[in-house]
Amino acid sequence: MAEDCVRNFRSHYYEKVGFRGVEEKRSLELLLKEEPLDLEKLCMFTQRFPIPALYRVMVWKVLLGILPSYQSCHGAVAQQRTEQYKDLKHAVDLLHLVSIKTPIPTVCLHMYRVEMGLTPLDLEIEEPKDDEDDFLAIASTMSELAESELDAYWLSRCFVLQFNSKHADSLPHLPKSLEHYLALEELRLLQHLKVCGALVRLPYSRWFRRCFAGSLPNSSLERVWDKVISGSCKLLVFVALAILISFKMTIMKMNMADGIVGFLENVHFDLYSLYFKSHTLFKNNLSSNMSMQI
Amino acid sequence: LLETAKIQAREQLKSVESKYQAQKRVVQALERHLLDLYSKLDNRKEQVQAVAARVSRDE
Amino acid sequence: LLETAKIQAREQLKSVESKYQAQKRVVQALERHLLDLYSKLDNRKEQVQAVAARVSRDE
Repeated sequence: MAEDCVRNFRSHYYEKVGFRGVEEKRSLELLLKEEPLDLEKLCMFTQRFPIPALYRVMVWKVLLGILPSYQSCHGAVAQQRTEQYKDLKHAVDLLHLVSIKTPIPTVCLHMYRVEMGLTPLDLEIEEPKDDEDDFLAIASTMSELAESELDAYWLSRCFVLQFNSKHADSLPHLPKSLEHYLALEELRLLQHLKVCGALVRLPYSRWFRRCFAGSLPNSSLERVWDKVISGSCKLLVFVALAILISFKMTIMKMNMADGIVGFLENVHFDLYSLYFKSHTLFKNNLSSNMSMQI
Repeated sequence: LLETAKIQAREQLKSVESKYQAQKRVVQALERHLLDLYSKLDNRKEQVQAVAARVSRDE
Repeated sequence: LLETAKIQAREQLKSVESKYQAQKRVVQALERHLLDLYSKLDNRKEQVQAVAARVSRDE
């Protein structure tokens, strides 16, 4: 307990002098020295703090199961991942699904389809589906964040698989949840959105199914994805809430649903204020058993 | 120590298994594509024959 | 006991790896077949075009 007090005091001090990240980075480094890696602790860390950029891809890979918890196996497993990637890449080449000009996210999508057994019978007739657009948006972001095409594929593949298996059931409830918190925070805004028919038409699929891929700049998106990858999809609701509250003045001036939806789909969100706003909202609204300390 | 060795082995095995499953899917995709190409080839053959028959009838 | 576990794990790993290698050989065989079909299909295409060109010239 006393240790906690000292620690909190120190964190508070670091925060005041602007070195807030220093201690976080150190504690993450300690966690990353453990053998095997403690996934639960890593998730808890990631739920509380943004991952320092230097370690982000490594931590994501572990939390997404691309690399195992035993670091002594990382080399051997990475070798398998590379071979699997090469096999799939070769297959999409052979099937004439891609050329050297094909953008990386599209290459990833075709590889994913082959791996999941989703290639259509006639390869020339292609109808893009909604879930494939979601995959493409996520893969576009991943290919910008990852250093190689190999990492881009594995991160996109495992992010989508993990997200669908963990959160597919919660997704339909997120709009309701957003409405609930909006009623608590900004009742007038909620009523305005309802009256002009915009509430049901908010860009929920971009926000929730794509986890804001393509809607937020990468620098804030990666912080949101830290939380999603470590197991929380509820944060998505608070990011949406923060967006609505941030643009309350503009939205209140618009009376047409089309205008509001178009505005929200195209607006460029300011990353930092948004990030901190959504976390404050997240913290304030969560029951005390959730360990959010931002 | 025994438990550790077992977990390590399982993690490696899982990654090889995943590579194997992916390659299996590659085989399936290639097979389907081959079948599709064969049927296209047959169509082309018929087209060629039809045109050839028409030409010889006209001559 | 540890040694036994290690040997067992290695055997398991080897068996999946060999299943994978088998699939890889299948892929190679299909690949040759596919490349062959691609070139046949191209030839047919040219034939059809050539015949079609002749027909339109004759008409």
